[in-house]
Amino acid sequence: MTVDARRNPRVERFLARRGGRIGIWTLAILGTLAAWAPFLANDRPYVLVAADRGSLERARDELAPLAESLARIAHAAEDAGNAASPGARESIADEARGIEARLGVLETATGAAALAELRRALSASRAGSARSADELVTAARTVRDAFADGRLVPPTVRTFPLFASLDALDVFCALLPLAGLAAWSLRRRLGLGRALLVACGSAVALAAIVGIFAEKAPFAAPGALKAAVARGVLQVDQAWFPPIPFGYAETNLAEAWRPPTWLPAGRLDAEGRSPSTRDVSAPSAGRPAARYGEPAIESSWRHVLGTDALGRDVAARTLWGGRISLTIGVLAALLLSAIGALLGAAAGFLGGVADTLVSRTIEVVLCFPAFFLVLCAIAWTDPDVVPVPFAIVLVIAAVGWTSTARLVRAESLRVAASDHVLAARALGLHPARVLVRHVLPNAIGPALVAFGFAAGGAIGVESSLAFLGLGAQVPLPSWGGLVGEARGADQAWAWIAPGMLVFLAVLAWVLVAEAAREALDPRAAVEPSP
Amino acid sequence: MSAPLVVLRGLAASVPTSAGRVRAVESVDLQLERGEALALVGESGSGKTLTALSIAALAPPGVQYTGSVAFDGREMLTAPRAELERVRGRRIGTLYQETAGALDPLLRVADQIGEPARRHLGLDAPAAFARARELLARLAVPDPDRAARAFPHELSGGMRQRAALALALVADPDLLVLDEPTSALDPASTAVVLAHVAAERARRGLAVLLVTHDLGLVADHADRVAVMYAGRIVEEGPARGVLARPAHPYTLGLLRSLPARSRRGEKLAAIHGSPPPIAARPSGCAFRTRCPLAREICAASNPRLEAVGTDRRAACFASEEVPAP
Amino acid sequence: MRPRLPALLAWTLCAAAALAHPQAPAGLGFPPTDSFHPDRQAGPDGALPPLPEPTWGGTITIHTENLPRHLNLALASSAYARRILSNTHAWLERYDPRTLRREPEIATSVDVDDLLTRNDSEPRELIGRVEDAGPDWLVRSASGDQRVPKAATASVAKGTVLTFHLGAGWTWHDGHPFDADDVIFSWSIYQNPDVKCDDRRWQHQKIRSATKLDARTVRFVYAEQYFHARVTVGDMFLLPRHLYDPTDPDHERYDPEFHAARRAKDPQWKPGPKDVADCVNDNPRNRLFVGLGPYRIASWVDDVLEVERAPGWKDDQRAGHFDRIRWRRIPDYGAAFRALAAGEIDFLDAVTTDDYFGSVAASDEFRAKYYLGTHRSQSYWYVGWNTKSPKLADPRVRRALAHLADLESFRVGYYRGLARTMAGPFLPDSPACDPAIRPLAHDVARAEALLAEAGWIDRDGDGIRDRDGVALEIELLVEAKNAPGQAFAAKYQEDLARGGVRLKVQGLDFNTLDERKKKRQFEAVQQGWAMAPEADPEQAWHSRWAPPEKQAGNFVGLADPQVDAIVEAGQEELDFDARQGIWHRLQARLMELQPYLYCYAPLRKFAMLRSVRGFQETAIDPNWDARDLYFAPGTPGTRDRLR
Amino acid sequence: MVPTLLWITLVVFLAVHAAPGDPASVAEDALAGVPSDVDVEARSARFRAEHLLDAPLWRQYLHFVGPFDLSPDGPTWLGGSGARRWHGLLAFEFGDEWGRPGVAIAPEIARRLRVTVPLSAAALFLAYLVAIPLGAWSALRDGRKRAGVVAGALLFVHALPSFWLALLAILVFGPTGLDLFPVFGLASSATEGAGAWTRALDVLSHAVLPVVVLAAGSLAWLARHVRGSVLQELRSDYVRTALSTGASELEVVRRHALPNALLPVITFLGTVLPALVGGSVVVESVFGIEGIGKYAYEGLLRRDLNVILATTTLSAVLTLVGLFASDLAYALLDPRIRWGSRRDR
Repeated sequence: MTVDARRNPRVERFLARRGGRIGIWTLAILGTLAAWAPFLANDRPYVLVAADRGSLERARDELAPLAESLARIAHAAEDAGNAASPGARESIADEARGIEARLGVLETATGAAALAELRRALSASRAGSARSADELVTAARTVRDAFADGRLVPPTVRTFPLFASLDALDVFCALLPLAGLAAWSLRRRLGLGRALLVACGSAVALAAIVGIFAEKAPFAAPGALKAAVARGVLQVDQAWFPPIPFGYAETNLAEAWRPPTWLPAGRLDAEGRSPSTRDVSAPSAGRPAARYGEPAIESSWRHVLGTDALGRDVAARTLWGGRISLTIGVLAALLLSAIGALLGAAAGFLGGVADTLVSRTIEVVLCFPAFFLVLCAIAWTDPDVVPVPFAIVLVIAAVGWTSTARLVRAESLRVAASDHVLAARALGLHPARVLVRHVLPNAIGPALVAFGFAAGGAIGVESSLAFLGLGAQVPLPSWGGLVGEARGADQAWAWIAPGMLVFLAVLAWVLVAEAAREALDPRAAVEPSP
Repeated sequence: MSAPLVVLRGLAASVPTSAGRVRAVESVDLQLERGEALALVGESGSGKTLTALSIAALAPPGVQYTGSVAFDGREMLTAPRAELERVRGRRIGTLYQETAGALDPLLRVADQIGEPARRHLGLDAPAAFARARELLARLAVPDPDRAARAFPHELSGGMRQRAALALALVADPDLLVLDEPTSALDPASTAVVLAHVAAERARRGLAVLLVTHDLGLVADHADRVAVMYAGRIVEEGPARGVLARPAHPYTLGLLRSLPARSRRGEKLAAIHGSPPPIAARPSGCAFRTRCPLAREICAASNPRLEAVGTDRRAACFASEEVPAP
Repeated sequence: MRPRLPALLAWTLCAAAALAHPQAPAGLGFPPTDSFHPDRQAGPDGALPPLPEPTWGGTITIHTENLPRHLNLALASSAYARRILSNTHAWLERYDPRTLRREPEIATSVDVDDLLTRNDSEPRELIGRVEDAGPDWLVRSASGDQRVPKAATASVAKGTVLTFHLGAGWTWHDGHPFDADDVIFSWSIYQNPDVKCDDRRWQHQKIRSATKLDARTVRFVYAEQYFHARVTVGDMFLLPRHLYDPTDPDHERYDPEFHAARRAKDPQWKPGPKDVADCVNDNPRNRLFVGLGPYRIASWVDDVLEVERAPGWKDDQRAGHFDRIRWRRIPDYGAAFRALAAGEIDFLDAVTTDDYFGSVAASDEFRAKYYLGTHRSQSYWYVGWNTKSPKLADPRVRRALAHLADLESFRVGYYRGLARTMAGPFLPDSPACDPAIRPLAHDVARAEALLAEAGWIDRDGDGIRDRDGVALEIELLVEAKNAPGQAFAAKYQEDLARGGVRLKVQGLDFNTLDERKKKRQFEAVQQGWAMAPEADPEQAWHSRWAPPEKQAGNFVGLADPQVDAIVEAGQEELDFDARQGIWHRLQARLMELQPYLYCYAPLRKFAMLRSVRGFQETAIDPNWDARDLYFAPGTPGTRDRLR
Repeated sequence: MVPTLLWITLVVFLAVHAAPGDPASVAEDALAGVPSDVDVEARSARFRAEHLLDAPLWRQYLHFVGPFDLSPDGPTWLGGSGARRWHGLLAFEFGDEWGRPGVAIAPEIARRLRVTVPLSAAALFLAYLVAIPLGAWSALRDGRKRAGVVAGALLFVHALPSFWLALLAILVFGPTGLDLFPVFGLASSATEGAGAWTRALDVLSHAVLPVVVLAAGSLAWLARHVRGSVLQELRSDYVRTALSTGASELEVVRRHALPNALLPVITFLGTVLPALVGGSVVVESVFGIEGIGKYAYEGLLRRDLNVILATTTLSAVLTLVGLFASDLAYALLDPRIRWGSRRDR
């Protein structure tokens, strides 16, 4: 048997197990779906070629108020006799920027000529004269009135609304699956750990770059783009929407509680009610209309998982919901493993008072109904002090570290008594150094197994919390919250899928942990007979 | 003369390892007559325990046997489980190497010893208990009444060994398989155990299969001896003959490494090297890498177990040249 | 919406409404009795099938979301306690639940007199009806008319003397007769600082004196003119003195020997206020209350409170039809509906929208046993803006926020039409509400114009309006367990985003939310009010209650001189109709100022056993009366006469 | 055990009192909507005095634990009337609910324990009933296909979120589905006057779904432990010995491996308890059962510190007692442990 130095036998053994492979794959798929949720379910198109009349009109309408507010500041500054005070200058600059931005929009549509006077007045007023600020107001009103008859012809431009709406965190999440893939293919060359480090590092760097240079998003509001098309202020030449063209927060009350559209129950009657609305005396909001970019109202593909109480697409919400659930699971497990590993290793290695203290604490913590403690802590956390997701992570870690600590303690007791550690101590190495260099790496195996179980457990706990209504904030969905919002037997479509994903995620983590345990635990392998 | 009690024909045993299944025992042919004591000798890993356990088809987990094992004319490897259960304990008693954990910690000693008696001999609970107590007394257990009522952890190691022997013998089996009975035992207990086995042989013709690496025991307690190396029998014959004049260099090596036989002041003559791992046995004769008499043919083919003289067999191309110990 | 409202207040506050007025209030149009019953639907000819003849007897089990800790309303106000007591207790006066007129219950009649205070010579105070007779005041009273020159008058307080004449033959459930001493005692506990009635003390402390004129006449004198004076006394919670007052010789703890011995030493001795207070605070009768009503409490075990017909109650007309009424507490509405479907309860007055339109309610099995209906309720909810916050101080901004809210589509889509949109602080259909005033229309363009006018324009191009470098981002506090609130917040967030306003929604537990509200640490908060028939708007809107340290109803900090003046005028106006006109002006002004985004008054959805008939919507919480209900003829255990 | 107990009470006490917000203002919930002329300060002061919140924390703690009753009824040497000798935890006395003054917590808890304890016990019993044979069987058939399927199925059950399982159970077996079991409460009032059998049957049919859902949570975990434990025992020497004496596999498992394997599993009884109390929050809310979990949860939503203090301490103490009891059982069942010697956990 040859031993490849870059092949970690434990990793290979882990991968040899079907459960572990299935678990890893499931997690990878769930994670990728969650990370790419913005690209899969979004109310903004990837590419939009359109003429935006709305922004022109808004620019025109807002010129006068902006000019007036600039005038007001200028007058105030003059009255106070300190036109050069930094505060006033900043305010003036602010207003001027606003005016300029609107001038820019108007100029692209109409040519500079009509706005020349306004520009002149603006530069004059920026010079600081109060009278020119008044002139600016007059000029702005003139422009507004001049364009009142709809002479505005917006140019057709190509934009990328979906990409523009991403922030650095979104980009980082989206890059993570790619980073994972890269790390996996580089693992032979660099070793798994280093490959992961490199891949994630580049993802962070890329995301940071995007975060710094990203432009501000047009159509930031949910459904704003579709509404603009409906009002006729946005004339679209071409738009490519994601496969699920619904935002997770995009409501459509006319379609509230619509069952999956591929079911007979999801069809609509003449007045726009779905058969699920059994009481025909209930008023109908009218036959709903498909908004721009959405599948036809009768299409089986319109809402594959139905809609919720506000007519939001359950499929979109379920996709986005994974972001919170999976992240919290991993973060909480990381934190509790770190706490547990440190305390457990300290207890096992240092012994004495440290051991007694940790062991007693574990005993006490074990006696508490952990889930209830988490409930208390979350229910009472002021979200202004600690954001809810962080609170959940912290609290799960605070009550969940014990099993890791016990495992690591037992393992490090064993390791601490082993020869090379004794030798290291005999050489006079500092105990902390021995702990970090010798005990921890050896005791990390059980901690890794516990990590898998903890991640699954944390997802379960987070989902239960959200189910009880103590989870994430409106309008962010999380799987447990989706189940809790719907929960009735009549709206089973709205909670079966998210609940199933909680189940799958927990199961995947458990499978991974189980496979890891078998891969790490030499006793699990069949020993050859004497 | 009646048919032999045990006949092994082409027995092979494969064990799973991380590199797949490998053969730990290969084509073993062996006979054991009624009332006879056969010693199976070899180093650790030579396959002797697997061979011995095959008689009652007591394969450790994962081990697979092929070939044929006939006990009293019945094929054991393919026998239905119910038949095996009737033979085990009743016809074949087994005493394993490690006896520290051989008894269930939750049951009283006599209850456990009495269990096979109740199962096979149809005794009721008091009768089984009495039989167990009596057997303990015969095995020179001090205060047998207390020992009978004790839990295993309350007995010393020697007492536990005797209790385990009692467990193997309680249903009067025809064959006793002793797997390294002395490896973890004080001399006093060893003596008692072996004396009792000898007494049983004398009393009712108990056949014994003694698995050991201690050639010293063989001389005193076995009629015949079979030497195993790397999963094969390399030499077989009457105990006296083999010990006096080995026909295989490996047997010679074993004999020479006996402390009792080496002369005072002389360097202990051991076999060079260590047995090859099961998965990486050399081609040809497995012993050739350690053999002082190795030659070219040894690498080319594996010598077969062939008759040497009247009642002996050896598997060596150089069996004639093996010197006396 | 779960009425977890800091607004049982309204009950507490006003305990009821108007002075007697000649006409029934307008706009109370109730649907006919049993209008939702399947056997009461109009036939092809448009005629309603007749109601079956009432029967008497039987037991009904009514769901209650909660049971109070005890039934002594003086010690703590609870809508749940009031609902039970409305069947087991009686008051001096009551509202007619159909007309909202005051009508006698225990008191056969009430004299409302004015108080004239002279500043020259004896007698200093005159009681009677005071009329303006040119240079003099003309005081008309039973003892004859009297003229007082205006110059000799210190003050004239209209409607401040209330004389109640009690009916004869009222007895407590334990058989003890009821008399004026009970009334005086019931009032006196509010004067005792050790009694734990802080919630209600203030309103009774406006009463200057209470006097027993004879065994069946009591007189209350108010310090100043106040429109709510008569209701306060008429709705005062009556306690049986012989069970609550240790100084009463009929009290079980009254020990004549002990009292005689103490009095022999000190003739002035009697049990102190502390002794009385202890007896009131920890009285075992607070739970198993001995009342005056047609039902008395039979048992109260854990979550089930059962009352039975009290023998010999005076008024056969109002005695109720059931022999026993049982309230069963199930806090969770979904669970309560399942309990109903399982036959555990007969009448559930809190069906959720999902259950109302759900498959269980649509099943034939269910329909065979129950029917569904809706009725109005006395509560509404709103989003309160912190008017002291710089972002929200401008009424134009608040109006813009209202124009951005698409209230109608949420009403139809989420409530499925079973809610009414509010236009101002008064419930639609209440006399105080001006039907001409409409909610602000959903008008994004108008909202954008208002915001731009107020200086909120998106200067930095991030989609959110800003001013002076501050983005127009508002944090809305919602109770985390409040599903409609959360749903509305999600919808409103979207609505506001279209106008360039970012709404951050914060789900909090009730207590944290209440604390933040009290401490004014909020920008917007979602809350509800439960309304009394006519509430005093002072607390909610008068600038007197705006400062944070008051922790009072005006938590939005509204301080508008015009509003203050309207409220004060309304409080002094004793004429019902004239007062409603004043409230209309208040409503109009509040719609201008928009201190709240007025949202919805949801209809309450109920499910009722089909064999129970006689459901009649009323205008008093809980908007129906258990005494109206009866089992259809032929139901086992019923009879066709009361006795 | 006693030091651990004291630790637990102290930790709970401090944790609850460290909760943010002023307890006095927080407890005004029941009296929500303060009318205008009420002296808020005075009422808050009254509340604080009534609930002894003015006393220093350590005295409140002693009051809570028991021996030092600070209330007016306390011992005379603390300035009380001497009417009560014991108080607090020691007397199963937790004072009144804050949200509903006048409602004593102890009888409320006792009432709800009468619901939760049988429910949890039934769930636990069911879990053990299924887990032991299942675990033993899958250990016996370890490495074969069918055992692998069972082990996989156990993982599945382990990963099922209980709230989802409860909803699915209601969907499938409730009135909208097969209509096999009632899905609300633990008894229907319709059978109140009926015979004992009818009532027992009624309670049983109500309890089926909640018990199954509760059991599912611990079942998989338990079965996996049994499996592991039996596997380990099956590798032991005495099993080999027993097999060599002709004992059948079943006999070996029944008489030797299982008893030995179950010894450690018994200890889980103690550790499963808190999970059951925690799990009952979800199950009891979904099924509308007025048990201790729901009580604690409602108290938590009301922020009724007294209720939370009582329920949390109680369940911690219960757990501790459970652990102690399983230690005791271990000692009783395992001959290797003698009386008086503490097993090292």
